[in-house]
Amino acid sequence: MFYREAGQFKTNYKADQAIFPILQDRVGLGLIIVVALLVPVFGSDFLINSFMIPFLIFALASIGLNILTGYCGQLSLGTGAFMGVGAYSCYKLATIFPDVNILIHILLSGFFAAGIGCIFGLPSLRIKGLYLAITTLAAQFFLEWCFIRIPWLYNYNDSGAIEVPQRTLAGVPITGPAATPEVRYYVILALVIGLTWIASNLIRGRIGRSWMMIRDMDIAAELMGIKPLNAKLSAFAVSSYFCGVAGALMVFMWLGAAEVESFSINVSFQVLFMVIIGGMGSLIGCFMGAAFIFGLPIFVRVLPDMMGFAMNASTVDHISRMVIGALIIFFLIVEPHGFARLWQIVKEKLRNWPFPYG
Amino acid sequence: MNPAFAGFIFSIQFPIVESIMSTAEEIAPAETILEVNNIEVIYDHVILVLKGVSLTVPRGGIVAILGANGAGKTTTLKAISNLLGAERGDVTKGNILFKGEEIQSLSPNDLVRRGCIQVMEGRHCFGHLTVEENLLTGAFTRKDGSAAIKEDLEMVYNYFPRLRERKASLAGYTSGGEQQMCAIGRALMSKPDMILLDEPSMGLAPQLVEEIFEIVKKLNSNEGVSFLLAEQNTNIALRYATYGYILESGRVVLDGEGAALRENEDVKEFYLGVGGEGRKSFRDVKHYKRRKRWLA
Amino acid sequence: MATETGALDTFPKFLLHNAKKFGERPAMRHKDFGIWQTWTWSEMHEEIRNFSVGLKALGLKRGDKVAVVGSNRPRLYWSFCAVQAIGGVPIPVYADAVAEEMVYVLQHAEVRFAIVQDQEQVDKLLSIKDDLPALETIVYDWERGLGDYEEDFLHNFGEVQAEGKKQLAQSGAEADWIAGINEGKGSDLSVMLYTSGTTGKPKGVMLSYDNLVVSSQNANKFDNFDETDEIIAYLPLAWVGDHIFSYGQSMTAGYCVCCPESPDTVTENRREIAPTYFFAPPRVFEGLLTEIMVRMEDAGNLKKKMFHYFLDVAKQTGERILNGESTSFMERLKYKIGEFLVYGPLKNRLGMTRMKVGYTAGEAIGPEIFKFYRSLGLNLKQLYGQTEASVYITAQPDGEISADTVGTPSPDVEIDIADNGEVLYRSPGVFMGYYKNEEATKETKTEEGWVHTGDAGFLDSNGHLRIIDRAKDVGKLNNGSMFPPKYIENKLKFFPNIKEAVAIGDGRDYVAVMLNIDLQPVANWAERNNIAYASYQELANHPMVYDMMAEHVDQVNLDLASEERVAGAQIKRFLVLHKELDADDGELTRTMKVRRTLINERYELLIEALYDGSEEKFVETEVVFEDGRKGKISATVKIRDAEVHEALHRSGAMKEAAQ
Amino acid sequence: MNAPAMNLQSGRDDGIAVGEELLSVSNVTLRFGGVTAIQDVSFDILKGEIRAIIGPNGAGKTSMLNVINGFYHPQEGIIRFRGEARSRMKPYEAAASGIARTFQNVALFTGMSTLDNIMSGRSLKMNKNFLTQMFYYGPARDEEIEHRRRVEEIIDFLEIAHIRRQPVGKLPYGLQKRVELGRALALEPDLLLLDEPMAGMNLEEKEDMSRFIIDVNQQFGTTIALIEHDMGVVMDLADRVVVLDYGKKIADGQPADVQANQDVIDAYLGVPH
Repeated sequence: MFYREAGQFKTNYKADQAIFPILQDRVGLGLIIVVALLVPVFGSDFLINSFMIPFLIFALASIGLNILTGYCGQLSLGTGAFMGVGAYSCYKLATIFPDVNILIHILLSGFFAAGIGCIFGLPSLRIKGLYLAITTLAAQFFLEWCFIRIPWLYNYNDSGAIEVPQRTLAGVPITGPAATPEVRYYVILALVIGLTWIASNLIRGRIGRSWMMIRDMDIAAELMGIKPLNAKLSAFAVSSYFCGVAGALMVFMWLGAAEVESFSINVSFQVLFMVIIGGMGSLIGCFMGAAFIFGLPIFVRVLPDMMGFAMNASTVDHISRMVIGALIIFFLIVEPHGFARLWQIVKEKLRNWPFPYG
Repeated sequence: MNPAFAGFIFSIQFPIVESIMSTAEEIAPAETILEVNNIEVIYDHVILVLKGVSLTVPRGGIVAILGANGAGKTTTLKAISNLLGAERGDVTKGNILFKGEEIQSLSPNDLVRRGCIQVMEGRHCFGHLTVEENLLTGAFTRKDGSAAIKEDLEMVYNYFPRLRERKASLAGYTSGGEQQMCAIGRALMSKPDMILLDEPSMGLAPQLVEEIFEIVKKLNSNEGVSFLLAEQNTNIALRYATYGYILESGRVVLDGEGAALRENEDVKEFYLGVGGEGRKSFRDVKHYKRRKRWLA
Repeated sequence: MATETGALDTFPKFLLHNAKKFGERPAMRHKDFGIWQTWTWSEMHEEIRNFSVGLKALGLKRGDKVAVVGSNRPRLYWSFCAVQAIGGVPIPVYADAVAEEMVYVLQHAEVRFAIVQDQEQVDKLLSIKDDLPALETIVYDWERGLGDYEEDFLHNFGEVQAEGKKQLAQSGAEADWIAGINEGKGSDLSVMLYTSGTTGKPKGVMLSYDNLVVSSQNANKFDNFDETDEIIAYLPLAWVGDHIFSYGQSMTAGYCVCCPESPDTVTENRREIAPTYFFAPPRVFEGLLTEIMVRMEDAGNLKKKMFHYFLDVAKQTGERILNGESTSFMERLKYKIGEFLVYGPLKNRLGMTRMKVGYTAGEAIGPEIFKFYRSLGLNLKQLYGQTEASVYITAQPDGEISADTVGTPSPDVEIDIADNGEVLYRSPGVFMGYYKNEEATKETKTEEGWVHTGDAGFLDSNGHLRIIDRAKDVGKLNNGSMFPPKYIENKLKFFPNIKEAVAIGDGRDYVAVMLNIDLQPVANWAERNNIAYASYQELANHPMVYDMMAEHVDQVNLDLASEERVAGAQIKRFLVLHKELDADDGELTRTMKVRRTLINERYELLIEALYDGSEEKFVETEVVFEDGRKGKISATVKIRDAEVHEALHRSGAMKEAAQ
Repeated sequence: MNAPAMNLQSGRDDGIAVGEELLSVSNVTLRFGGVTAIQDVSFDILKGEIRAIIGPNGAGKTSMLNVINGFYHPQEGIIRFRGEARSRMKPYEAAASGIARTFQNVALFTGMSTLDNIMSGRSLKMNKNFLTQMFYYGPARDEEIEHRRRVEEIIDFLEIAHIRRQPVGKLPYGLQKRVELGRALALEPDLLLLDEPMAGMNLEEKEDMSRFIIDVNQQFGTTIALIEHDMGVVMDLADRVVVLDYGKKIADGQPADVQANQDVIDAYLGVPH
């Protein structure tokens, strides 16, 4: 309906290879970014703090996991721990080099996660599928153990938790209690947009193709000259980098403080759900999955209030858990390929409109 | 101007003819075992694969569906055996009758119980089971006791002596031809009245292809099993089939007795590779295509 | 460097001019290797120049005839200009003509050179080479499969260009080439187009540069075409329409011509380009509409309802809005919503979003079809033309559109109606004559330059021309009633289910017709009504299809009964043919016109049966494959009677028509 | 702008003239556990020829291809490629040295489009580093576009332009085989191994595939080794034929001679064709 593609033809490969070759998509993306920029103007602090910020952070983590699982076909259950590596290393960097800007620390902390990710990615050369998932699970437990047992990581705090110091960017506080939600939101938005752009660049180039080749048919990939070691480890590295940055952002710009529970296996599963519900192998899916998994509980909790029911908190919690569980199952039955696929179908329908098929 | 045609073209009203085909009249005479009426299949809600395919298999017949890749042969078989769901396909129009009963709502399993079984393309043997174990899985739906099953196993081995030789080998390690035999043998173990056979000759050596078709013929004449087979190898299929349908782009474009089809000029030209002076050389293929004249 | 002298009176001169004036503007596009490869006017100038000089090096001389055979590909269009630059005469030939058809034209025109598309055409020419002593050189565009052809008179287009480029490196070569162009005059023979004609051998229509240049310029002015327009070239090169639209008008206006990836992808490519100017014979518009309706049949109920609702809205208001008549606010609002939900997307799917002007010509278009497109807000118009007139005889000016006229005389065209009702015209576009056929030239063109169109028609009170039928086709039944075959056939063909119709009746007792079903809608209808069929033949012969046809025939009869002049020409008996009429079998011309005499001979048995009261008839028909080989198909064709209605009073007819 | 000229000739200047030995297999024996898949087989492939390998199912033909491109490592025997004996070679090393292949049952990257599948064949020829890839615009994009151009030539050559953007998983089998051939061609190999390129095809598709194979061989000068069951195809296309049966070589020679060979008739053809 909205798609009017007649007359949009490409006379060179540059235009043909663009991520959004259709004008309407570019307009749509532009609108979304404008809306995202306007959120703090119209939205409440509650919306920003409880939804927008965590949504963006988890979308970033989902992109990380999606690169590994959706694009490279390597199942991982260690996302939470890799996020933790990012968070702890950022904490250490911030305390060791307090004069360096915190944003640089956040971006650097991803590299520590990437390194750790590579190490735990090594078994992927020999084992696949569920077996690999179990080794990443081992990584999760091992790293959790490290976060507790190596007090150096949390500077020997009594609480065992890491706490975020106040830091500024151009004089404006961006971390710590004084940082306003609006400022934190804009910083995160900028980082997430930038990193998503980088992810999309990687995916559509040679490196991304080599990941997908490994995912789809590893023997054929080898015949095309792909070295499995390089492809898989690069996927682990990039994936962990994204998770690491997401972890650092989560602690520094959202939670403000964290202990080992913040990076537990539950987080791994949460991100995995986001990827599955959003759609394997789709960047847009990561955002949709994160919005759904993160937004749904909030919505379910807020709904009775909005409709004027008074319910005690624990009932709401129980109901919301049940509803979310049921919704996830229902959704996966209806559309096992996730929101991304659903969106693709809708888009296809709109492009073919008014005809039922193309 | 034109009062009779004043109705704007949008409202194309096709005449509603009074004698709308009553299915009661159409119910096949006793000798028809399978009847496919006008089925349309859509994949993924958007891709139209079959457009009104109809065909009939007489009891005790060997019927071949021929045509290019992507013409819809496999889809037709899967529509019959109800295996489309797994590929997000739907039969959106038409109906399918097996022994006079509508079978669209039956599961593949129920269908096997009613005597119709499909042997899939690419054979799909259980690679980690032995040949004999594979065959026995075929008897899974039967309730007539182990003695009868034993007897049938013997029968299968008689038809496929090669399988007897290799009965203890893991199916995964047998050759393509043996796997094909194993798959057919496994189907036989369910004591079917009808077997849907998808590409039996695919990837097999010429000698084996002959062998398998000979067995199909024997099973057909000795055991009375009806066959509906989808086949690329038009040459051999038309030698063994009593009747053939040629599918193109999801439509039946030509049908007829096997022998008649073999004589059809277009079939000769486009499917048998026989030109005016015998077989054409593959070296002489041109870079342009002659149009098919099916529809004329 | 290109220097101009004198007037712009030949296409090569226009090329030099455009290369300067529109240097960086796109001149031609071709969907190839996944994108629209684009040549600017200066790049195209270079391509043509190189090729032209290369041709000269191969020995092409002033006055030589050059056959151009193939589909719409840039290199073939360039060939026209490259040949003309040397003073040669291009002769485009229908690419789907079988070898025997081609022999006549190439022999008659004495072509020395042939520029062809691919292996298929090369093979065809090689197979008839012995009959063409004059043919010396063949140049091919696409080299696939031609690698191991050893004939030394075969040349690759690219190599000819390379040779040309090499020669151009020498001093003076370019100046020579330009001098050659400047030698050309407006009165020179520009192109020869063979009209297939419904009877007899093809005739070579000679058109001068003056003919084409003036006609093109007039047409550009008439509809305001300039260098910003884009068209898609998909009609046969050998047809005068394509020569004017894709070559003449492009050269004179400087607009961009887009060549589709292949003949199969025209629809898709048109959607990508969204041409600003679109020409199609009625059958294309019919086909598109049929496809739209068929596809909408598969839509969900709600969507279907919405679709038809808004089409109704369009039917009521669309044309009035297009014609600038007054409409109420509600009407405009509904139309706007319809535009968003239906018309816009539909035009988008058809690739007509940017269309400024669309033309249909060549045949009568069904009024409903015509109105449909106009109601969507598309400025579809009719024109009337001929090869002999360099296309334009009449065209509908903006705002004066109706389905049953073909418009007012085009600029510089005079129209006269002869005593027998035949339409005559005189214009700057009038052809020089038929090649090597003085006699035919004299028959067609009078001393004073008036040309006989062969069509019967009249000018209505608004000065718009109406065409009734081919003058010589209008016959009489034995009872003296008038029998206009095409008039009846067109009425039948306006039904989407009927693809072709042939009416018989001249010198007989009553009118009978032979019909061809249109497979797409009929097959779809069959599916929906659960009618099993295996082949075209079986479907065509199906009793329910006959019932459907009977209803259409009856409608036409009712319609005829309401018109006094033709009430006697109602259809008494009809049959549905077992095969499609086909140009390969000679039953249609390459422009899809029915060849009556041939059909009368071929289907003699069936025609006999139509008049001897038989219920059915067994026939065997020969069919010709594209490569000229023959086969046979046989069938038993049923024959049905149709009800003949009493002629309605004129007043009654008027009343009904007014409703 | 002109249509790019077709230029996919294998670029290596290896000094091997047409007709000289490109690959030789000497006394190769391959065992899996106790099973001998290939037993003491020797043959050679000459530069520029089309070499057919035929034999009954399970004769070891596919194993032979797997040995040649490094999936299996034979226990005995020597393989020489371009005159060099090679030891345990990994498949990606074989690819880098100029050997490409297709699979019997099509091993495409099913989640990717036709275009991306063929692009994947260009991986070896692309070398822009991680950093440029991250920012894409600039060198990475230029490289991508340069290879896109070559890939489009292959798409044009194989006449699969209409499925360029479609995910290959949903394509009909015949087209998948064509895409797979395209992917192999994208490597610009010296030696192309085709494992039953015509399996499951009807006549028309076989004719198309034959045409492509001949064109690849003639236009690009690519040496081709193919396994095929359709004797018509083998007779018409192959310059020489080697016949395997139960892992052993039973015949080797011109197609006509092989076809008349009694051992071959007994083991493979059944009836003389």
